Amino acid sequence: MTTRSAIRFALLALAALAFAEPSARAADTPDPVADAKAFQKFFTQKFPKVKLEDFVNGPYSMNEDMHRQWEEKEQFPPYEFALEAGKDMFSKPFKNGKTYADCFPNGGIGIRQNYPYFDEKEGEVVTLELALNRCREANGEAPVSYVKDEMASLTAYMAYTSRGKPMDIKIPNDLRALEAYENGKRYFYTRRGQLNFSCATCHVQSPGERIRAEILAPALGIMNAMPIYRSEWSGMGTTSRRFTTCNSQIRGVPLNPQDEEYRDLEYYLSYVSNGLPISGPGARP
Amino acid sequence: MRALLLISVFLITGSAPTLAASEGDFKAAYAAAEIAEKDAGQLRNQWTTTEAALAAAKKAAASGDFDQAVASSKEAEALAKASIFQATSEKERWKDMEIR
Amino acid sequence: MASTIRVRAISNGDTTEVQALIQHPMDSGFVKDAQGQVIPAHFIQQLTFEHGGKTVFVADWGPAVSKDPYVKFAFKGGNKGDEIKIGWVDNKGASDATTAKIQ
Amino acid sequence: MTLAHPFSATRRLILQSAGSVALLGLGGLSFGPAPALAAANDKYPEDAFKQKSDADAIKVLYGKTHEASDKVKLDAPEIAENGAVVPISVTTTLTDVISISFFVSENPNALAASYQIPAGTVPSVANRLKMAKTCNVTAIVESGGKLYSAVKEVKVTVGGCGG
Repeated sequence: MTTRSAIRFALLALAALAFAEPSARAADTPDPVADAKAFQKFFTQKFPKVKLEDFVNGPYSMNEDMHRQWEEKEQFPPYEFALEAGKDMFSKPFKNGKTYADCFPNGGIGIRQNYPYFDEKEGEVVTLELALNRCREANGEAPVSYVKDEMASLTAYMAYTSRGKPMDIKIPNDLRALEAYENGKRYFYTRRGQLNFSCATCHVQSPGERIRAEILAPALGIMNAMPIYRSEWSGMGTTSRRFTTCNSQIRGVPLNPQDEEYRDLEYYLSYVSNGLPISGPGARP
Repeated sequence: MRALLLISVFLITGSAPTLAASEGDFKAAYAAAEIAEKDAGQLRNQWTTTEAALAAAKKAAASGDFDQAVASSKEAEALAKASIFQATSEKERWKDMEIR
Repeated sequence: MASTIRVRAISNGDTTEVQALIQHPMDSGFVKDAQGQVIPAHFIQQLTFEHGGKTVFVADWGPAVSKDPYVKFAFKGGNKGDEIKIGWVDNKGASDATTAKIQ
Repeated sequence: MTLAHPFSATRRLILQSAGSVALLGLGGLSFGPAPALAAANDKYPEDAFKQKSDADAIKVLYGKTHEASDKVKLDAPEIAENGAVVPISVTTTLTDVISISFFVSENPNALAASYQIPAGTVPSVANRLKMAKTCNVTAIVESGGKLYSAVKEVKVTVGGCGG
């Protein structure tokens, strides 16, 4: 909990500073609304030709040749099987007769755009993947791995039912929610691993450029396509799998899937992409 | 005859001036590296290459090659310290990259 | 268990466009798994499409066809509601077959 | 079951068993895979798939030489997004085509896929192939007893940051 208390202390100190010295730079007091506006402006200015809602297609919105390859793949996308498996799992009741639909508002259909949300009772960010495993545990079932196919199929189906709906992440007015948001932003911009990259190094400074054969996706809308079927993995990848593999690729030891910092990171990244349509499950190189 | 042998052994290993590292040297170097890696763990900023170096050290020690084991331990310690420096220096520097 | 073959056959004019996606590992026998063991070759060798008792398309595949293989072709003389029979056989002798209606 | 309603009991029994038979029948239909479809006229070109180079594979598969033709349109990406899934398709205006094949020159075995095109089937195929590394992809179309070809280089590299 050291980072959380450190952040809380920093926030309090900043708040105090702000009172004492009103001219404190606006950026220091966390203002998610301004962040989101600045974030989206940055990308629309950097890529004037890309429509706002196209950013959710990641690398395919950055390169014409790739876009064509993608369109062809989308005719019969490789995530078709995961989608089908997810649909079956969603309707198959647990041993106690309940199903996932009982754990989620609106039966879990068309709600993906509200995840992750800040759970004020627990005082933490709850992502779709965490909620699914909590639902399983609440119904006496063993939780599934966050990086394997079952979780990917479930989130693929739930994302599919929300396709096209704008991302709609809310930050309740609760200091802990602001703190989680700030913690996610800090993680996003912090350099790590022996290659000394932060998420921003690739996804803010050089989207559209190549890293070996792959075109880097813009950070804007990067969560909207989750979970993704990656040809590289020739299989489905959940958000947890994407975060942990990204860490190890830059030679940083990954945290555990659904670690608090990863959830905060997803909270931040989803919030600043508010308004962009859900396009999951996605197919990626 | 024995002296001749001893000298030739030194010449062959080419490590005439320094004595071959002993298990004790390895244990000390490895412990230092482990402490540094734990500190990096506290800051939740370990590197995979540090872990690889620690493993290499242990493997070399197991096969009795303490020179290599000490070298790998030292490398691991250096990597761990670098990751600590990275974490501490990034505490504030991340704001420079932030989109405002 | 659900069929491993997903087919979409759409008729426009006198040609019917057929797309198929098949769930199969298509292991080439050149890949090693995490423990360094070679994964033995396991791939679909022949995929056959039949319409009206006549073979309209045959695919002879090697290990270089991608995992969860996809193929698209078109043929003349099919009309809405007709049935297409699809079947595959792999190098281990396993097989699966299904039928699909032309939309 | 009490004796008092022997009739209804037996009736129910019959209904149940009838029900299960029907189910079984149905089951037989949908569960058991239908016998593999009759293999097409000629058999699986086993040894062509074993050849290493595309020249040998073409010789073994067709036994003739091929000539480039602009009537064969090969569509493949300039840079493959991933060597494991490379979308490649070919279409041709040539007539009475009976077979289309794809060769990836630097793969362990060049012949990747071969398609038999019976009369009445449009001579065009799209599929997704694996490519070991950057190399030439050749599409061969057999029409009127002759071989026509198109070649395109596709760049393939390992993606990602590397570990």
